[in-house]
Amino acid sequence: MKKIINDPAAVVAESLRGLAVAHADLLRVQDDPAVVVRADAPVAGKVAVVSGGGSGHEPLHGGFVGPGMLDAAVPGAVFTSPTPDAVQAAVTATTGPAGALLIVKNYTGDVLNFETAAELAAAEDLDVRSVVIDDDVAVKDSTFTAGRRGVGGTVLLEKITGAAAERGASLDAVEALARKVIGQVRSIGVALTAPTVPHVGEPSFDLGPDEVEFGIGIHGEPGRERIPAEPADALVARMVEAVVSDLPFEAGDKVLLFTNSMGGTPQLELYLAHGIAERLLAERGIVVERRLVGPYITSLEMQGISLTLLKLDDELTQLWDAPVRTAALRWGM
Amino acid sequence: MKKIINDPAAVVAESLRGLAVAHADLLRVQDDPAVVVRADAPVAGKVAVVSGGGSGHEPLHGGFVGPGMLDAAVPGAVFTSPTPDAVQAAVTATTGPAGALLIVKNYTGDVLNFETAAELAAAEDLDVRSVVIDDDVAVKDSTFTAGRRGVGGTVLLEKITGAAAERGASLDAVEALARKVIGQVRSIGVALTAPTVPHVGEPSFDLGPDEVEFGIGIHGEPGRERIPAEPADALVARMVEAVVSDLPFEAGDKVLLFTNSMGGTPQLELYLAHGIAERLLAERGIVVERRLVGPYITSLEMQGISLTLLKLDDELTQLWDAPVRTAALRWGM
Amino acid sequence: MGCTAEGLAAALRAAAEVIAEHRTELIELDRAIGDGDHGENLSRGFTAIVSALETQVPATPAAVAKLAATTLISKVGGAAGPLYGTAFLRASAKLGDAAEIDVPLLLDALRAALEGVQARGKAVGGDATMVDALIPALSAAESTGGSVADVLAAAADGADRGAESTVDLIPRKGRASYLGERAVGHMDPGARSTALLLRALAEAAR
Amino acid sequence: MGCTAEGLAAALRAAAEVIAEHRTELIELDRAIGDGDHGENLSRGFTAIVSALETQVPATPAAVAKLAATTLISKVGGAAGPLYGTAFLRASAKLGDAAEIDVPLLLDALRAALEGVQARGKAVGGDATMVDALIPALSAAESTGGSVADVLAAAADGADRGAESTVDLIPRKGRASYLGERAVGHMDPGARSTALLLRALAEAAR
Ligand SMILES: Nc1ncnc2c1ncn2[C@@H]1O[C@H](COP(=O)(O)OP(=O)(O)O)[C@@H](O)[C@H]1O
Ligand SMILES: Nc1ncnc2c1ncn2[C@@H]1O[C@H](COP(=O)(O)OP(=O)(O)O)[C@@H](O)[C@H]1O
Ligand SMILES: [Mg+2]
Ligand SMILES: [Mg+2]
Ligand SMILES: [Mg+2]
Ligand SMILES: [Mg+2]
Repeated sequence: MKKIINDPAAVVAESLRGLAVAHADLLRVQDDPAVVVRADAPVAGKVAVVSGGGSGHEPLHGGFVGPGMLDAAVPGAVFTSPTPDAVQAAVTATTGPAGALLIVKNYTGDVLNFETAAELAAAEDLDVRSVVIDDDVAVKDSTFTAGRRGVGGTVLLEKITGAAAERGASLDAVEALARKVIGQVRSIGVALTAPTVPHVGEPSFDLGPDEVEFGIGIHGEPGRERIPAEPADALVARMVEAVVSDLPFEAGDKVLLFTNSMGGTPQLELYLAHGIAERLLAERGIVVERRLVGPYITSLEMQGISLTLLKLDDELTQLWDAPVRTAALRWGM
Repeated sequence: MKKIINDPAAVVAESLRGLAVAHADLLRVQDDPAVVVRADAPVAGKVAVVSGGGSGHEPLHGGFVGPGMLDAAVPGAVFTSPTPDAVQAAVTATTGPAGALLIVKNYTGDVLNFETAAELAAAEDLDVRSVVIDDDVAVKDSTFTAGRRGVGGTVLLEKITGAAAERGASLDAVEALARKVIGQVRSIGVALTAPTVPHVGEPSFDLGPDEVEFGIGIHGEPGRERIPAEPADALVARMVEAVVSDLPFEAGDKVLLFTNSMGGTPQLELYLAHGIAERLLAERGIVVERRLVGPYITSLEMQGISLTLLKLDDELTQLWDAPVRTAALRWGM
Repeated sequence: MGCTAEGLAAALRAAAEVIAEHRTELIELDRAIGDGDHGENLSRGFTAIVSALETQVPATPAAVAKLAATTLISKVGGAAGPLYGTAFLRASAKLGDAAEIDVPLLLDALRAALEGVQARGKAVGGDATMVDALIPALSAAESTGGSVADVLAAAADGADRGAESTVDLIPRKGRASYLGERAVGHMDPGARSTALLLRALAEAAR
Repeated sequence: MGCTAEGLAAALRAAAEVIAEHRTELIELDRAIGDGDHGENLSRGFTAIVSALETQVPATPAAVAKLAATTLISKVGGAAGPLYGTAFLRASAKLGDAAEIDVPLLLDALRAALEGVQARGKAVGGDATMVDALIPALSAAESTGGSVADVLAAAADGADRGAESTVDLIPRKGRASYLGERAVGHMDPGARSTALLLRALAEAAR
């Protein structure tokens, strides 16, 4: 393992120090427990939008802290959900009488730790609600699994709920909006290579030189199946089919298409895949009204991409377009 | 080689199709020769700022086309400078009586092809000037080499000249500004892994599991020396020393620090390195007034980073802060 | 003879050593069917317990167990942190203000720990989780006579068998469930760590 | 007997085949000390020349050479595109409106090609570039008698020796110069492609 790090155990803390100094206008980093907080938090009268999870998925979540998106992000150790006291520290730093929405990706660890945190917050008379996002169509949602994972849809959910909260929406409204977004967003990912967790020191899984993991999670967990490498046209078609057939998305639907790099995929390939996805959606009569292309929810250096589709209506489109100013997403301000 | 591509010979064209559809509000892509042009080009009365070079360094240059930065980008084949007729097509699409500035990275191929293009443009009575950026301190600048390479400084140069041109500066002024920036920007890069060019199909160089290439170029050309892997603190210190001692940058200098990912380095590591660089500069009394952190000039999936320092004054700081709206850099609009 | 606060503290220190020794093994088990952090997470947690005990060993076994619980909850994260944390928290509640843990209290505590893990994680036997180590551990403990050490040894034996049994199961909870049938042939890391912990406690009680 | 427009066109087609055959070798040479695209760049260029010649073969050798020049300039890119393009452009200028290339014209053209490459690229002998193939090619050609084919064969022999000589040189121009001493032991890809091209032209002229 070659990495630009010092001590594997200190990676997250040292990286947060770099984030803090690079973006002092947007955010501050509290230590012990580590929390990334919007520079001007708590914002009076505003619902706080808080998210978090294991590190290694950057810019998720710290790169989305700022006006129009998150009030705080709670970074756990690499690929490890943060502990309840860290979540609680984020809530305490950002939440006033308007309450807070916790955005939780559906992983057992995240759900359990955020659940405990929400109980702690309730004990302090804070109005804290949680939503669990589970947009990954790779996993069969049944009582026989931990349920679908939260992946690319998380980025869109954080942007849209963040915009609503910034406009002054109530906690009830922000929570309802979050549930609506979760209901109409779907994702699928593929991996060409595995990530290497610093404290593990070896790739998270072994993939043959001609194999692709179809339906990969963002922690290098496996997906639906291992398939032979195939041309981009075929691979992206397989991904589009998986996502579109799930909701399903239908001809005439207006959507946001989010083509995400898992971290190690060159932009050249990412835009190539995006172009194919746009073409395939157009062929199905699905209207791409907004798009996001880039590395926004990653798995360390893993090569691979994910596609996320969100069904849009006027409300969601307006909230997507609303100004945002964070390290990773910025427009209109 | 596993990549999300179809035919290696079609990678650039197919990727540009994705870029075009993703950012139709900002740019259009002309075919044959391939050129990325600002959506509203030619902008009446404005000096055109045009750059280009081999593909595989995305978002450079196409991701910087838009208001406040480039009028056109000329993408060659992967790691291969574009041909003169492509450069000429970019000039023709963007340049009016105010003239154009061509930003050329110092590589033999780029210099020769842009030189020919400038001659062709002159023959059409267009006022076209070229500047050659050579900010890479890894290469000894002597008559015994092709001279220093153009690397990270290119991004800053394109932003700053683009801002001046957007404000209505004359070609003389934009050219003088470009030479000023080139005079006070310096960079150094390191690689942990090699990139794989699609039509080659194998990594561009072989690096042992404990080796780092210090002073890497952006095409996987080697640098100063191959060194054993070392902790981030030591590696970044070595990089800072190389850059700072070159200009030299001195205590009291105000600078922009640009910490760049070569493509495959996780953001977690990138911010970690950025934090170290900030600390080391502070120790030297060098004042970091602006910063840019991200993958902005890459070498396909290569893991590694580069550091770029630009000495700032009020003029440069204001131009850096000026609004920009491109696929990869956006603020103030 | 039962187990005092000091005794439980010593047992936890011994457990921390065992976890540190098996850190890589647990990482490898988790890397195969999860995300590779289980060994790292637990070492971080038990190292923190040892530090916390350095400052002061609380007066009762219940207080020691509670300290372990809150430390695990605040240091481990992931799925294992809240689950093991809950196990110790529920056990602690059963221990009341007793100065020593005797066999009946130990069985109550083990039962409460299992119930806590199941309440939190919703896993049942056969889902290929730590629950599959805890269930046979508890029944072995319940059907053994003898000292606290004997009962713990029986529990550890049961947990070993339970951990072994997860090799053939299709996981239905936690990260490994995403693998489905592809996880068959691999031991569940949490079941393995449960067996390791019970063995360390049993050894310490001798 | 000299070389007509048709003859030159046939020679260029043969050259295209040789370049295609050696594409991987040139890529490997360039990968070792440059960026690995030389073989790809030249195949793209010569494939385009063959296509251009399919539409129509221009009337004079000069016009064929000029078509080759403009095609290389507009299709190859990199360092080699403008350099080879300039070589063919300067050669074309020397050929005037002759219907056939005879030995004196051939020597003039070779001389002009070398001068063009040096004017553009500023490399001198010993810099480990294609110039190191062209210089001995020209002197061998100048000191040989016989037919156009004989002269070209001598030139190809000289270029082979010149390419070989680059193995021991420290590159001072182009990408390989960044490597400095680390490039010693590697043949310059452009010198190698020059030798391949001259050999192909020589074979075609027989
Ligand atoms: N719902 C659950 N109920 C009981 N145990 C569980 C549950 N989910 C996961 N586990 C246990 O947690 C272990 C994984 O812990 P760990 O690797 O630390 O957390 P994570 O899966 O979040 O990375 C699994 O091996 C399993 O024994
Ligand atoms: N300044 C120069 N003068 C003459 N030949 C040069 C010069 N620079 C490079 N070359 C030749 O070009 C070859 C490399 O061509 P190519 O790989 O196609 O371009 P690039 O270096 O831009 O990738 C070198 O092997 C060398 O022979
Ligand atoms: Mg985990
Ligand atoms: Mg090249
Ligand atoms: Mg785990
Ligand atoms: Mg080359």
